[in-house]
Amino acid sequence: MAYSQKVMDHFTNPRNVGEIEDASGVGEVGNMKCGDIMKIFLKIEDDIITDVKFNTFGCGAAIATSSMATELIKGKHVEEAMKLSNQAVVEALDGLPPVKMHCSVLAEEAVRSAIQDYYNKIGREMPEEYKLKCEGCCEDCSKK
Amino acid sequence: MAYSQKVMDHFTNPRNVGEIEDASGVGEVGNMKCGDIMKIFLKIEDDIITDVKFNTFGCGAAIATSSMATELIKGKHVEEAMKLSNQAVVEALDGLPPVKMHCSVLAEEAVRSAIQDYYNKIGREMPEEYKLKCEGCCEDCSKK
Amino acid sequence: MRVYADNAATTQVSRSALEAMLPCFTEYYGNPSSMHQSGQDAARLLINARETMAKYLGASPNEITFTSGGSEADNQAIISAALRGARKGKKHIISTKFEHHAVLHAVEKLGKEGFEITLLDVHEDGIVRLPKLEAAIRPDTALVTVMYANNEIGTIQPISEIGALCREKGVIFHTDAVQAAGHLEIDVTKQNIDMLTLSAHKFHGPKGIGLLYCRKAIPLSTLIEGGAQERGKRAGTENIPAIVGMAAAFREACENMAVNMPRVRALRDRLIDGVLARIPEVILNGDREKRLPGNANFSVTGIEGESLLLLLDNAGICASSGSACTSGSLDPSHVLLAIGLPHETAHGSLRLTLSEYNTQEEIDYIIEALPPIVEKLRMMSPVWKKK
Amino acid sequence: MRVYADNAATTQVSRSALEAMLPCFTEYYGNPSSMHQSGQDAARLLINARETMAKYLGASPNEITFTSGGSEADNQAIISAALRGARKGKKHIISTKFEHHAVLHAVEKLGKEGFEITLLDVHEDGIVRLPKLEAAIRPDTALVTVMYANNEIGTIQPISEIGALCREKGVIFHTDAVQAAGHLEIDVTKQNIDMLTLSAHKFHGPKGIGLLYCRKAIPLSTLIEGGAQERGKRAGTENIPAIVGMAAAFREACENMAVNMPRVRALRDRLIDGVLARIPEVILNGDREKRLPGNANFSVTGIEGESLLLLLDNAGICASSGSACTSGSLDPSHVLLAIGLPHETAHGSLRLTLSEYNTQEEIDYIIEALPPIVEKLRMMSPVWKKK
Ligand SMILES: Cc1ncc(COP(=O)(O)O)c(C=O)c1O
Ligand SMILES: Cc1ncc(COP(=O)(O)O)c(C=O)c1O
Repeated sequence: MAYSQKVMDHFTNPRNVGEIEDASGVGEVGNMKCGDIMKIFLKIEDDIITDVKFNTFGCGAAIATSSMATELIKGKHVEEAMKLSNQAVVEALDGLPPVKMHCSVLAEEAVRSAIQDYYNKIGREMPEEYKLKCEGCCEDCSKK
Repeated sequence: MAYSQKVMDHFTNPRNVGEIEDASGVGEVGNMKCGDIMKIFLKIEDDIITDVKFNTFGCGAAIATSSMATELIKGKHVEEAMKLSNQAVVEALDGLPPVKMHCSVLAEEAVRSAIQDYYNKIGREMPEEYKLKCEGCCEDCSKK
Repeated sequence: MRVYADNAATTQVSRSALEAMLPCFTEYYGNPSSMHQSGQDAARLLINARETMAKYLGASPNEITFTSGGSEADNQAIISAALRGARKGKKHIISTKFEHHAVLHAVEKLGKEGFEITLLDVHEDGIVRLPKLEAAIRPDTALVTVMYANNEIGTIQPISEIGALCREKGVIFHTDAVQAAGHLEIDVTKQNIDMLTLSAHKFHGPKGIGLLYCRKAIPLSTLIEGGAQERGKRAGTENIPAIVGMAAAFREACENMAVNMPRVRALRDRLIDGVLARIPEVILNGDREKRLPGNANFSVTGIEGESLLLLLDNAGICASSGSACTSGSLDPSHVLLAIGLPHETAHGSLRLTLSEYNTQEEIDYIIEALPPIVEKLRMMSPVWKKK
Repeated sequence: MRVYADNAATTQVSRSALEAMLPCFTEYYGNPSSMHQSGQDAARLLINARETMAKYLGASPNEITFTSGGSEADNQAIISAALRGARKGKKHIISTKFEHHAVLHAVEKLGKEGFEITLLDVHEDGIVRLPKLEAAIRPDTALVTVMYANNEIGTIQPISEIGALCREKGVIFHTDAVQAAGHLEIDVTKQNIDMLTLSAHKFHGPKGIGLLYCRKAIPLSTLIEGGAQERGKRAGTENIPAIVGMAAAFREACENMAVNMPRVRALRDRLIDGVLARIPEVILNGDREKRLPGNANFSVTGIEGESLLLLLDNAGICASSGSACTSGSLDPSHVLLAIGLPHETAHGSLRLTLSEYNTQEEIDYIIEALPPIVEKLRMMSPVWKKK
């Protein structure tokens, strides 16, 4: 299990760490049982993401994917940001070890979750295909 | 499995190797299946063993015990020689590895077998306790 | 500065062990089963090594079976005891919740094959309670297997008392002493241990070699069939260099235990005190006193173990989170869950394991380096309540 | 003069293998499961070694499982194939009469557990016949296991043909290539080998390390349970120094095979010719052509093997009689009985096994030393008809 240089760079010098007080949208995904929690804060003006911050509890890959995902959506239109795929994050990081692929999925979900929150706030409907579905990854529901 | 110096001495420089043309008694024990054959030739005058020779097919211990056994009975009265125990051979050789103890038994038997032959020839009865019994060690009879 | 503080995962080979091994590769390289000089030289090395191991364990040489390591020995011990039990109609096995996977998985496999398994609780302090064990022993109990000291949190189990109890009840007692050997006193006779596992690479011996002590009265089953090596109990050409290296390392560790271990314990205490004093909301896992001289295991609230390890590694510090074997997996350590840690805390564990090779300077370096790293991770953690 | 002519029992570690190993003891000593630099350095060595082994076997790296040697790999292969067979209702295993005990005993154990075992005849020349194998394969055959080359008489089996036949019939084919690896070409893909065992100490690698190749399509069962090393197929901290040493030795052996083996073969032929010319009533066991480059195995009428070995040893020559594993036992070699030798001849066997480390001078020394020793023993043999 070896991380790429890009991953190590984004892990050791994560971009956009922090919180946004008056965020336009906030998304939080993951849970303590799985050992990863990502929280993304968006500042949106005219549907453009003007600022983005994250807080992450998790492994090196979780932090690096959070960092990269925020970089990839900064300055983008929300509709474009919504389309950010985990694959795009992985590619931008020059790959992830197989056991860490779920972190990129988490990053994708965190972005969508924050946009969803924004849409909820402004009363816009999220396109069906981008709505978050429970993946049943955590014990909370999957083992019941 | 390490041999004592005495064993190695009697193996590399075996005493009394050979045959006696007009032997007073000849004994052969062991068989090819077990991988050991010992043949002992006795020259007996007035019940005294004046000469003894052996031929042995077998491992180092078989040759060394043959050599030692012949040394131990040379010059002895047949009744004394008859009492030669495998234990005495082992002790005289400063011990044998456990897996090789059977060789000393073979040497004891070879001596008795030769004396038996001598007794047969002169029409004397071997004391019951010294008569050779089949030990069932070889496949020839034991596995039938 | 580079600091290796992961000695519970593996250790470097000591100079004297390596020196003992070297001639075995190119000079005494014979097969001990061979009759000739070269083989007999190797056979003598094998005998001497077996005697050394037996001596420092309080055992007889013919009670020692060399194996390829701790895992193999654990497997063989458990399977042997189970087969013996099954022959007598005893199909109950007692172990603990925080054994190494080499024990747990072997026991679980037997569980699938019709054995009944009781896994004892290890409480918050990581120590098995004797009355609980006594209550668990049944007429059909075939085996009690309790580790000597835990590989993650370092807690030491009451082995002598367990040994006495099992002997009294007529139950086979096996202990996985992989983490204890070379660090704590062992005397299988005095401690009434029936079977014991150790592995050389945890006490500055080579990897790929260990042993199973098995008391004479107890029949051992064969896991690896083939040649008649190890009295027919373990086939395969004997790994003489490794066996010789293990014996040299074990002798060295046992002879110097009285000097080394207090020193290591002092380093560990300095580390524990330093970390607890400098970093808020950190707890020491496992009993503070009844623990391996070199083991410090912390839960650091609000951060995840892997990211902590990576930043420590960037600072030159080799540490671990959970056991080395399971890293890469997503589950938090079964050991930490067994002592009742909630998932969030179990995910944030840090194990620093010292040996006599560590220095006070290194410990002070760790104490300096750790706080800003923890702070950095906590600052980006959504779980940590920022001040 | 000292001549080591027992290379089928074990070999000395090559200089390049030892040099590759040394840094692993004291520098790259980390546990490959560890996240930190020290662990990742070890992990990289492990990956490289696996790639090397795979490359020279014609396999993929993830088809390679490192084990503690040939015996363990043989056991794991056979048990895996048997368990797979049992799940499909196939409980018939085919092997040969002259396999190594690591295979024979593992197969026999399955025989006691309800499997039906067919042991193929190996004929006077020590070679399995394809039509006999074909006739033995049944719809419920779970496994064919035939060694690549025999450890005592060195005969080489028609592995490619057996592989093709088994593939066609849909039967798993395992080969114990312990004696072949490093000495004969192996390509598991071209040769349709499903599982293959090798052991490093037979090709100037270290003892205590081997591997099991297992084709991707075939599920491997675990013999040693515990940590998730080797993709969960073999628990235990990886023996990095030995694995690295094996890879270095295997690379060296394979790269130099085309140069070394003809040389070794020439030495062997010189030895065989010399012995047959100088000593009456000696026969070469096993096919003269289809044999390992370094193997000469004689039956010397009228004398017993051990005493011959001891006298050769006194003359500085390390040889063997039967396989090293079984010496000390009273039974004549099962291999020699399998090729139809009567007991008397089987007891008098002499195996001389050469490697690229042997010289022509050494061979000539053996040819000089042997005749008087044979003569001496024959002179005291009651079985030898003296002239
Ligand atoms: C043909 C064959 N198979 C298996 C083995 C066993 O290998 P190891 O000693 O590495 O367990 C050997 C050698 O001992 C052998 O010659
Ligand atoms: C307690 C314990 N048991 C067993 C093992 C397994 O030992 P090995 O890696 O030598 O197989 C280990 C270490 O990995 C251990 O810490």
